[in-house]
Amino acid sequence: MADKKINKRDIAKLPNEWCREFSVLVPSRESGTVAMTRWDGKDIGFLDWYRNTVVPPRDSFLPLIEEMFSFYKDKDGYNIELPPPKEQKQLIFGIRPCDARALAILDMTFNDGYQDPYYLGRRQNTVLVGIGCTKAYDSCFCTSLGNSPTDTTGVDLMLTDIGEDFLVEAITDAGKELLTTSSLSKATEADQARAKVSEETARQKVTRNIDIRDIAQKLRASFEDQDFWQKVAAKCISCGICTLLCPTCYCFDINDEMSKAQGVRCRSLDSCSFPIYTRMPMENPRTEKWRRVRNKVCHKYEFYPMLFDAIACTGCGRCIRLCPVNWDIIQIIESVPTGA
Amino acid sequence: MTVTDISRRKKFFAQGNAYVPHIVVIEKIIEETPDTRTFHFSFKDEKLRKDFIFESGQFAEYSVFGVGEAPFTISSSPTRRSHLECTIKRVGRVTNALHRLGVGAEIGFRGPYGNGFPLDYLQGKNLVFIAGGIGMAPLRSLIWSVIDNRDSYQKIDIIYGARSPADLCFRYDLDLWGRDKTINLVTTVDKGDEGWSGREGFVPQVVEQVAPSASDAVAIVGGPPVMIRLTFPVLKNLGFAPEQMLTTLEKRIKCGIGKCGRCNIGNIYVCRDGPVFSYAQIKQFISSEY
Amino acid sequence: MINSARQQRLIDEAKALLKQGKVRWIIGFEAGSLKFTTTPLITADAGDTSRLVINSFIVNNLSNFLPELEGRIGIVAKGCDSRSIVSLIQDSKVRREDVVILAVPCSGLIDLAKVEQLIGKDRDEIDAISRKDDKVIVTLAGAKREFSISEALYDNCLACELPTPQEYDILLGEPILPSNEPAAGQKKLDELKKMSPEARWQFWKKELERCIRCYACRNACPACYCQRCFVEETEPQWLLPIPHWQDNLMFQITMDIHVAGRCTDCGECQRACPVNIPLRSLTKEMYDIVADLFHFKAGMDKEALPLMTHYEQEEAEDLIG
Amino acid sequence: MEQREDWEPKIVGFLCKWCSYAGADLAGTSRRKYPANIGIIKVPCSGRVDPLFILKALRLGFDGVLVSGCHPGECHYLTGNYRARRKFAITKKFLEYLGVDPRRLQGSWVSASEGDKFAHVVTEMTKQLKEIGANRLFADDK
Repeated sequence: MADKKINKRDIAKLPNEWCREFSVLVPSRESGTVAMTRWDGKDIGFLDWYRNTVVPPRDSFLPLIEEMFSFYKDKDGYNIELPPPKEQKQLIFGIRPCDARALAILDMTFNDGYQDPYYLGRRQNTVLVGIGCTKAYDSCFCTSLGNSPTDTTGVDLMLTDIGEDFLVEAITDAGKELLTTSSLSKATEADQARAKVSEETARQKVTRNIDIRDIAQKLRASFEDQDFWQKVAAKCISCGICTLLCPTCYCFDINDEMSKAQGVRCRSLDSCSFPIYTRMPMENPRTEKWRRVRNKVCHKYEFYPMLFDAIACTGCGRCIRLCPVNWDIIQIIESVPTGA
Repeated sequence: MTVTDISRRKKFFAQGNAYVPHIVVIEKIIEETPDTRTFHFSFKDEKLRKDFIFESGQFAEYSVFGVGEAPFTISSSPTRRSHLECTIKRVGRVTNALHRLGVGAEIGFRGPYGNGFPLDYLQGKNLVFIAGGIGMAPLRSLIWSVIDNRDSYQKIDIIYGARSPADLCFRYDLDLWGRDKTINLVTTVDKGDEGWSGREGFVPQVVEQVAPSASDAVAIVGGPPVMIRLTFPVLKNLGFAPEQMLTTLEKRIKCGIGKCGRCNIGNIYVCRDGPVFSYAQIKQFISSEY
Repeated sequence: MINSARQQRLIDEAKALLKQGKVRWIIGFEAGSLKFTTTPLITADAGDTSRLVINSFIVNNLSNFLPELEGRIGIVAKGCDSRSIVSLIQDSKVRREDVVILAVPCSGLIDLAKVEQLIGKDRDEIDAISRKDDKVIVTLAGAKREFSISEALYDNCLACELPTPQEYDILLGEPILPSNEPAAGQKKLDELKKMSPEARWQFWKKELERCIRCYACRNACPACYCQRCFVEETEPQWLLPIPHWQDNLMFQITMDIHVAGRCTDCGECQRACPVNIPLRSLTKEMYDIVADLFHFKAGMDKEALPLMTHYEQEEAEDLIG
Repeated sequence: MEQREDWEPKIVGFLCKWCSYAGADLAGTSRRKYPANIGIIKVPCSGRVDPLFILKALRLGFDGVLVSGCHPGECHYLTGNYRARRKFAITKKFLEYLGVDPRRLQGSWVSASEGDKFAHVVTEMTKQLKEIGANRLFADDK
């Protein structure tokens, strides 16, 4: 193992180095909420306060609003123009393991069958530098899903807090290429050991757990249990927070926007919590909120595993933390009848 | 079950991008009913006009630029390739905009999407087509395709109903099928008028009366969800096994390619796993999600 | 004022209501799954009522759930919630005889975002938060820190005009008078009013740029009860379902106008917002405009006619030429 | 953004069909001159004007919105204009708070016989809008 380490004092040197080649995104509170925004070359203070973003880093790949193509009409009829490809490569510094894993889960959908050029284009154009968690929110439950606060799934380079330094691990070749700055020194065996301790300490801080054994089967058996679903949906207010801010939610809508002679076809995130999500002019199969709640839960814990053999949840806890009525997916999953 | 393997499906991307439509030109418009029109159209691109192929039952996304996209099945037959057809009822924003268009207008077309009817499975069988209203559109594509390969199939029954005589689509086809000795065509309306001398009654009831034999047969059902829901039990009583009942489902589909999420019934995505399903595939969910 | 005593009384009353069949549902609060949170408890089971709580974190305006339940409902209501209930009754969304109001005199709720700001730590790291008279006491790593209520309560609580419900069936605890901090609750609006019109518009533009159009503000609002909202109309399409700031702002302005005369300044919209848009600075201004022009305050007077179905011959005359 | 010399404001007028709409008609037939800056939308009553219409007009880039109905006491439906006044008043005040110039939203009572008044209202409003300039509230560039 040729892992490196870097002193915390020198940490700004990393993005400084990287921003020559990449557009570097770091967590910031600039916009009034916590989101990944472009690094200004100065403030690296997020390390002091940052736990996770409100807006998941998914937004850098499947943004809230995205221009798919523009169209205009001339004497020969309609013409369609794709947006120019992004030249500059992107680097996300500080992505959390739960969110990096979420991207690996999204890849399954966007890679499958018909490839999605927008999402995949950004994925290929982006390098992920993860920072392992040292603290957890009381809504975090990543460890229940086979994840961990220092898990490296999906990242190219991983930083783990080992006291005065960060242990710097290259996970992929793209990650290796980032290890150019002279501020890095060779990590010792003691550092590796410290990283292990750090991981274990972080794990202990994740206090919430769910038992996901046989969850898909249980959900299948309970699909028609209307009483159960009505009960768990009772306090839901059908807003879009838990879906629009979920790192593994990807549903979108497609709409045309006109300005004078030119139009733009846009895609924007959508939410299965909204009644109009499935509304057709004559029918709507999910007008009642318990049906929507059921679909949301089952999609993550039953349908997605059936399709891709992966639970579409990484335990980031945003849906619990940000919910206006404290609707808690952990409690729902725990209370699914065994179906026996 | 895992995701349907769609690697062998024909894909016709514009500019290499699954979301970019081809431009097609409307060549003819047929007024089917007061609120339903059939559009005949062809690709603007000469080469694509020759190369484009699809299967009965497949659908496409049609765009009116500046208004939006909506999915409709291709209602013409793959065996008749002079142009494409789709039949559209005016019900919402995009369909209203489509109905405002005239001959010569350009619209966007992405497709074909979905699975189409399983011809291999249907060949050599007795076919019972059961349709209501505009639900005939996807079936009509298959019916013509079957007629054009008549020797490959056995008996053909067509039971078609609409709310009123004025709501019957494809009357020019019904004329031809009615005269075809190898086809048993039964039309019905919920409520007749003075000029109507045919049957009256809802489609599921008429199916019960006609009582097609289940032996070596496949029933293909198309129509509004409530008709589909009520027809399956009738067929079941007639001895049709779940695998012998096919239908094509309609959902709110946006992307058409299994990404945008909204057309799911359980773990099934109508846009890529369907829209053609056997009752066996969907019976778990159909009572509560469709 | 002793929470545990009135909490027990609430539990007893709620249990009795369900057991005697006087109500079909109880809507109240139970402890939430996170620190310093509560969550709505909506139940038809008398056994569940033992989980009911009353504390300084019972934030939700539960009247939001009234229109969607069938049968008679026993509902826990703070002053602002009771005003929403009255307003819903006036709008014929709920019938008075279908609700049993379990009134909770409320001395204000603790704004966790403010507390986090005050101590510079996330709520997860706080050991305890308690309320003693006009002080809020925060325990962090064993050490206690005291803050005045004007620092630590929600702005709308500081401006509260009705801490004790007027309209109720069962009163839990002694009535409380309004606090004397309305100015503190008005601070953010005053700051905005000092800005130039252009700067104000730019302010709202910037704030609404991060709106994700989750509609939590609308869905958390008991005054927003339309079955089908204008944002969901497609013919005509008033605004696109794409969260551009222009449409976000247009949505927000229109919503505020639509709930004028029904908004009780309960603060739920702002609390629900996941991206911290200061929505109360919009709704409170509308509340003040309505009070100023028409001397109308939603839910304060149960005999009053709804704002938009009524008029006086002489009012707001100088606004139209 | 620089204002072009020959720039003309665009106004949407929501006019009650029982009074102001006829008033506008009268202004036209009696050849009373008023600026061609207004596009008229006929409404069954000024009470029909949802503030949403006003917002939508501003969102679409119209420079001003005029709501005009029957004089107090003369509503065809007895009370529609009084209710319109409440909606109008809160909308105007609220938009002002948000930073919208109050002159962009104007209301008037114009009867079917007041062609002159209608012409005056439009002339005056056009003049005021020229002073405050184009509506760039929802423009993307600022």
